[in-house]
Amino acid sequence: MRKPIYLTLATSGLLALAACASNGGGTASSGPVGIVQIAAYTGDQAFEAQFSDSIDFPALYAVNHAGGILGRKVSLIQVDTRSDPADALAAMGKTLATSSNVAAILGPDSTSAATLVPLLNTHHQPMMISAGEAAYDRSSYAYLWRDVPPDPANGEAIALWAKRQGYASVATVFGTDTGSQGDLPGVVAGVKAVGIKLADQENLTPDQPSYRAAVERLLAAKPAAIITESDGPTAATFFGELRQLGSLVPIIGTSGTPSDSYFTPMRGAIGSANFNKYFRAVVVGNPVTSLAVKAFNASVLATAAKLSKPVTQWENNSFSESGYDAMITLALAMDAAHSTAGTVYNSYIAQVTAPGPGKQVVYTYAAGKAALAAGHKIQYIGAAGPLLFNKYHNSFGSQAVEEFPANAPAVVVGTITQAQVQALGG
Amino acid sequence: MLIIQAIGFGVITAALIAIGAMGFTVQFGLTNVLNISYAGAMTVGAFATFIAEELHLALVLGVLLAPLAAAAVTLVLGRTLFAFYARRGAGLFEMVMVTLAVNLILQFGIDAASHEQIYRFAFPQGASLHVGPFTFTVTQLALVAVAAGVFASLEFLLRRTRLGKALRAMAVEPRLARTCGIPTAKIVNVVWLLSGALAGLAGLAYVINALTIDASVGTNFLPLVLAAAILGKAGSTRGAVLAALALGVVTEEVAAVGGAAYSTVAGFGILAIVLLTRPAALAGQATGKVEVTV
Amino acid sequence: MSFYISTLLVYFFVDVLLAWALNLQFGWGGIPNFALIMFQAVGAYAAAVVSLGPDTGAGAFQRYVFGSDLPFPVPLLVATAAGGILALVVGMFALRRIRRDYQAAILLIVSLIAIQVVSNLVGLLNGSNGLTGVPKPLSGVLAGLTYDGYQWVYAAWAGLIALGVYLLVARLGGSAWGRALRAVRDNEDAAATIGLNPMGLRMQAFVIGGMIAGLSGGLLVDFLSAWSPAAWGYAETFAVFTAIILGGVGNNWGVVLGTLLVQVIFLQVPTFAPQVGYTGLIDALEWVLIGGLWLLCLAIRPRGLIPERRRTVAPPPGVAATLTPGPAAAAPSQGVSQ
Amino acid sequence: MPGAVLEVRDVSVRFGGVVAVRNTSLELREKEVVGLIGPNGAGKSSLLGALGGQLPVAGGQVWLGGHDITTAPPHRRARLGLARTFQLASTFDGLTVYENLLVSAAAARGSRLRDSLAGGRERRARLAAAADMTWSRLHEFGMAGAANRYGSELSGGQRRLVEIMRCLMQSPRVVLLDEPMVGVAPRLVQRIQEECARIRDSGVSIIIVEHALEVVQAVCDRVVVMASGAVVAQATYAEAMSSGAVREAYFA
Repeated sequence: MRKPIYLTLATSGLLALAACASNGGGTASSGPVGIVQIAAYTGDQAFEAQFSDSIDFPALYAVNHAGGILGRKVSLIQVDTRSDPADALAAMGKTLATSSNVAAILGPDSTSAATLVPLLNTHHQPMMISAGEAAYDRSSYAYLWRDVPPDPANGEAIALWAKRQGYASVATVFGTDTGSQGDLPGVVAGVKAVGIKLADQENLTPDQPSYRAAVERLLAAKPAAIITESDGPTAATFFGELRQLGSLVPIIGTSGTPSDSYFTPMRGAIGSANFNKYFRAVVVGNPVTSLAVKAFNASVLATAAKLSKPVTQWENNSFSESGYDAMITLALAMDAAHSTAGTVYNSYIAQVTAPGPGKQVVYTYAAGKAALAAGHKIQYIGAAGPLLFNKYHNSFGSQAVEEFPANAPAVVVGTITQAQVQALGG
Repeated sequence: MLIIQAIGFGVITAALIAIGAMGFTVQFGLTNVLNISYAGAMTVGAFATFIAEELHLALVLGVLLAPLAAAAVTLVLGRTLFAFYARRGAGLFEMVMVTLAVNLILQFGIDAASHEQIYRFAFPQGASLHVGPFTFTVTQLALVAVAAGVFASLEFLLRRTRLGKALRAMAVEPRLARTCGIPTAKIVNVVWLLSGALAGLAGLAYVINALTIDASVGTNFLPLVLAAAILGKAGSTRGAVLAALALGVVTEEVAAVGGAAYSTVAGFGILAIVLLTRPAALAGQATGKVEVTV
Repeated sequence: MSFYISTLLVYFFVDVLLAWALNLQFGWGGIPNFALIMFQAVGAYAAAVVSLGPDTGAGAFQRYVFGSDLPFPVPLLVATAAGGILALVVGMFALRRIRRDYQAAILLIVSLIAIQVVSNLVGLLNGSNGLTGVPKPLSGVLAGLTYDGYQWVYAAWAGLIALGVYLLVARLGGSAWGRALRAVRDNEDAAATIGLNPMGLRMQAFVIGGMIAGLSGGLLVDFLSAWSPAAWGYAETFAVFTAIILGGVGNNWGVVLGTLLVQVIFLQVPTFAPQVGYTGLIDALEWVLIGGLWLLCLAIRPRGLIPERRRTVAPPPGVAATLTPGPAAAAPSQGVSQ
Repeated sequence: MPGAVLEVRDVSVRFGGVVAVRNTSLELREKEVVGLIGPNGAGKSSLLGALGGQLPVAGGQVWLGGHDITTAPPHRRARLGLARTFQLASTFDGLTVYENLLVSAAAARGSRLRDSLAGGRERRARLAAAADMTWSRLHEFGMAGAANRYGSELSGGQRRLVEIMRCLMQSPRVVLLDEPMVGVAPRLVQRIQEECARIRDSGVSIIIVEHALEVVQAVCDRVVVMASGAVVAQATYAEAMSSGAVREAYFA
C-alpha cells in the first residue's frame, strides 16, 4: 500500500529532528555502521522476508563476531517496500534522510529496483541488488552491483539440465504471483535453444481452491518433466491434484523454489518419498563445499533463533549464500578502503573479490579482515563461489542441481557452469 | 472431455460459494444491512479451525469451532456496533460503510495477529473417487453434501417453521411484524447467528479447498459470495444457490478452456451482464426507501 | 532530506487529486465509488505502456499491451482519457437506478476483481510483477538537473496540475451543473421532475472524476517509473474515503485537510516511531486504525471537520425590508425584483 | 383536441398482477383545475405516477400539448412543461431553499456542463434571470427570509411551498399536486389554496389529488372521481357529490 506523506510542514518537525543528525550516506565516522536490507516485509511479497533474514542475520553475525567493520559494529536497518514501489521510495527516502550511518544497501528487489536504483545511485550508496531483470545485465549505474545471475540464466541452466537428463518434452507450471514469473522467459527461451519440445505452459493463479483444469490439460500433453516455480501452497494444490488425477513426472524447480515454505506443503501434497524421488531444483551457487560454506552454515546455526524454521533449509541454501557473500564483500571493501563512505569504498568491491597475483585468498570475513590488517591484498571467495564482477558489476556463478532430503541440508547432484549458460544464451 | 469434467469442478466451487451466499443473503434480506464484514467473519471461522488444527484438537471439534466463532463475532457486531449506528439513523449506504470499516479492522487485525504470513492448511482430503467422468476427493464431496444440507435445512426453516414464517413476515413488513407482536429483536439475533455460522462454514470450506490460509481469505472470497447473493436477489436462498451454481460452473468452464486467469473475468462478466439485462433485480430508489432493521 | 520532502510533496498532490475526484463523484454526485483506486490504476498503466515503448516479446523481462513511446505530455493525456473511458464503461451498469448499497457493493466487487484480472493475465500488464522502467518525462531536456533538482521540478509540475484541477472542481462545484448534481444526489425522483436527467448528470460526474483519477495515476507512474497491483489494493480507496469523510464531504478544502490528517497522522507518523514487534506489525495496525477512525467519523462528525459550505445568498438590493416570512411579505414584494 | 393540454387515453397501470388503474381516460383543459378524488386505493396516485413518468404505463397513451409522452422519462416530460409534487414533500435537503428554486428554473436548463465550463455573457444573463425569478417567487410565497435555509431545516408546510415554488420555476403548462395539504398548517392551507387559484389564472392547468374535500370544493373547476382503478364520474364538485356512483364509491 502506498502511504503518501503529506504537507511537509506537518512532518517537518520530525524531519528537522532527524535532519540534525543527517548528513548523507554513511559518512558518520562513529557509532554502528548501518547496512540496509530493503525488501518486502509486508504485502503480496512478504514471503521475501524469511529469505532476507536468512541472509542478513548470518552475515551480520559473521561480521560483528569478527569485531565489526573498522572497529565499529554493524547494525541492520530493515526497510519495508510493502511490496509497492511507491512505498519503497518513501521508505527508502526517509531512511536515507533520517539515518546518517547508512553505508551499504542489500537489495532492492525486482519490484522496486526501477524506482530505487536511481535514488540510491545519486546518493552514492553501493547496492547489491537481488533483482534478476535483464535490464541490469549492462547497467551504467556506478554503485549498482549484482552477484546473482540474471533471471534468464537460471532458466537456461534448467533447460540445459533437462536436456542432459534426456527429457524429450517438458511442461512449465508457473505461479502468476510476483517473483514466480521472473524465470519463465529464460526457461522458455532455454528450452527452445536446447531443442526440447515445450508440451504445455500452465500459469497458476495463486491460492485458487483448485487447479483441476490446468492439471487435466497438462496430463493431456504428457510431458516427460515439469519445470516449475510458484509459492508453496499453490504448488501443493497443483501437484496434489496431479497425483490424484494422474501420475507424477520429474519436477525441476527454479532457484526460487528451495525453502521450507515450498518443501513442506509439497511433501504434504505428494508425499515425502515422491518428493525426494521426483523433485530437483537448479540453484545459483558453487557446489564445492568450501571453508566459506562451512563459515556460512556456522553463522546460520549461530543465528538460528532469528531464522524461520526449520533451520536446515538455510544451510547450503545457495540463495542465502549469495546474499551472505554480498554483505561480506561490502564489509571487506570498507575495510580495504578504510572508509564506510560509498564514494570511497565502491571501487574496492571488485578489488577484494577479483583474483590476482600475490593476493591472499580468504573464505571468511574474519580471515579477510585479518589479512587486510596485515597489509595484504585479498580475494574473497564466497560460500556461493568466487565473485567475478564484469565491467557491468555483474557476477554470474555456476549453478547447482540439488535434491532435498527431509530435515537435512541439500545434496548437489549436478552442476551447470557459467560458460555453458553463456554458450547457450549467446 | 475437459469441458465435461469442468462441470464437476464447477459443482464443487459452486458448493463453496453457495454456503457463503446463503448465509449472506438470509441476513441481508432480513436486516437490509449489506454486511461487508461477512468477509471478516469468514476469515475468523477459517482461523478458528486452523488454530484448533495447530493445537491438534479433535477434527470434529475444530470443524465445529469455525461456525461457532464466526457466529459469536457476527452476533456481537450486529447487536452492538451495527445496532448502534442503525439507532442513529444510518441509511443503507452508511451501514455499508460501517460494515466495511469493521471488515478493515477484522482483516488487518487478524493480519497483525498472524504475522502477515500465509500458512499451510493441511486438512485431510481423503481418497479420490472417480464418479463417471468426474474425479472428486472425499472432502470435496463432503463439502457439496454440506452445501446441500444447509440449503435443505434453510428452506425447511424458512417455509415450514413458525420462526421462518415470522422471519419472512418481518423481512416484508418490519413495522407491521413488530406491531403483530413478533419478537423482532429475538429473530434478528437468530439471523445474525445463522449468518455468522454459515460465514464460518464458508470460510472453512474455502481454506479446506485452498490448502492455505491468511488474513485476506475472506476478502478474496467475498466477490464471488457477494455476486451470488446479489444475483440471486436479496433474501432468496434458492436464488443464491442457483447463482452460485451458475458462477461456479461458468468460471470453471472458462478456466478449463481459457486458463484459470480468465475465470475471474468470467465471474465479472456474469455480474455485468445481469446488471445490464435485468437491473430490476436490483431496482429500488437510489436514495433508498428500504429501512435498516437491526 | 530535500529529495525526501519533494517525494512527499508529489505524493501529496497526487492524492489530493484523487480526493477531489472522489469528492466530485461521492460528495456532490452521491456515487459511492468504492472502485476509486482502480481509476488511478488505469491511468497509471495507460501512461506507462504508452511511454515504455513497444513490447519486445516473450523474451523481454516484462510483457504488456499497446506498447509505444509517445512524447511528454501525451502519456498524461492518455492516462486522463483512460480514466474517463473506464468510468464510462463501468458507469454503464454501475450507475443504473439501483440501491446505493448495492451500487457500493458492485463497485467494490469490480475493484477486487479488476486487480485479480490484471494480476493473472500476465500478458496484459505484466501481471503482479507490474511494469517497471517507465522513463521519466523530459529527463532528456532536464538532463542538466541533479536528482533533487528534477524531483523539485516534478513536484512543481504536480502542483501546477493540482492547481488546474482545483480551478476545475471549484468552478464545477459552484456552477449550475454542480447544483443540479447535488439535487440529483438529494432526491433522484424530484430532480427528474424538474427536468434534470439523473443518469446523465451522474455519468458526467463519474467520468470527470474518473479522468481526474486517471490523471493522478499518470502523474504518479511517471514519477515512480514503476506500477504494480500492490499499488492499488482495495484498502487504498478507503484511505481516500476516510480522508474526505473526516475532512468534510462536499468541501474541496475539507477533503484536502482530511487527506493531510489521515495520511500524516494515521499512515506516516508511525513510520517514525521506533519499531514495535516484528517488521510490518505497524503497517497492519495502521489499517485497523483507519477502520476505527472511520467508525469514529461516522459516529461523531458525519459532516466532517470542514463541512460542505452553505451557499448563502444576499437578496437583491431594495428588498431587504421585506425579508420577513409570512403572507405579509407577499403583497409588497410583488413588483420588486422585476 | 382544442384546448386540451393534457390528454389521457384509456391508460392502465399494473403492479405485477394487480391492476391499479384500468383503461382510464380524462383530459385537462387550459387554465383548469381538476380535482382527482376517490377513496384510498382508488388509483389516484398511481394515475399521477403514470402521468409524471414515475410509473410505467401498461396500456393506453398520454399526450402533453401534442406530444406523445406515454414512454418519455420524467425529465423529458418536465422539459415539455409538466411539473409535479409528491405525496411526501420532496425538497432537496442538501440545497438551500434558494438553490432548490434556482436549480428548477427552466431558464437555467440546457447543457449545464458546457455552460458551467465555458458559458459566456448569454449564460450569465440566463442565470441572472433565473435568480430574479427565484427572488420574486420567494417573496410571493413569503419565503424570502428562509432563502438560505437547507431543505432539511424546513417545516412540512414550508416544504410544500418550496415544492410548489419549484414547479412554478419551471414555467410549466401542467402541474400535478399530490395531496399538497398533507401535514400543512391551516394558515398555509389557506395560502396554498390562494396560490392554486393564482397559478391557474397565470395560465397553468392543475390536477390536484386531495382528500380534504373542502379544499377540492374551493379550488377545483371540475372533479374526476376514481374508485378501484377506474373513473366513476367527471363533473363539477356539486354534481359529483350528488351522483350515486360517487356516494357508492365512497361510502359503500
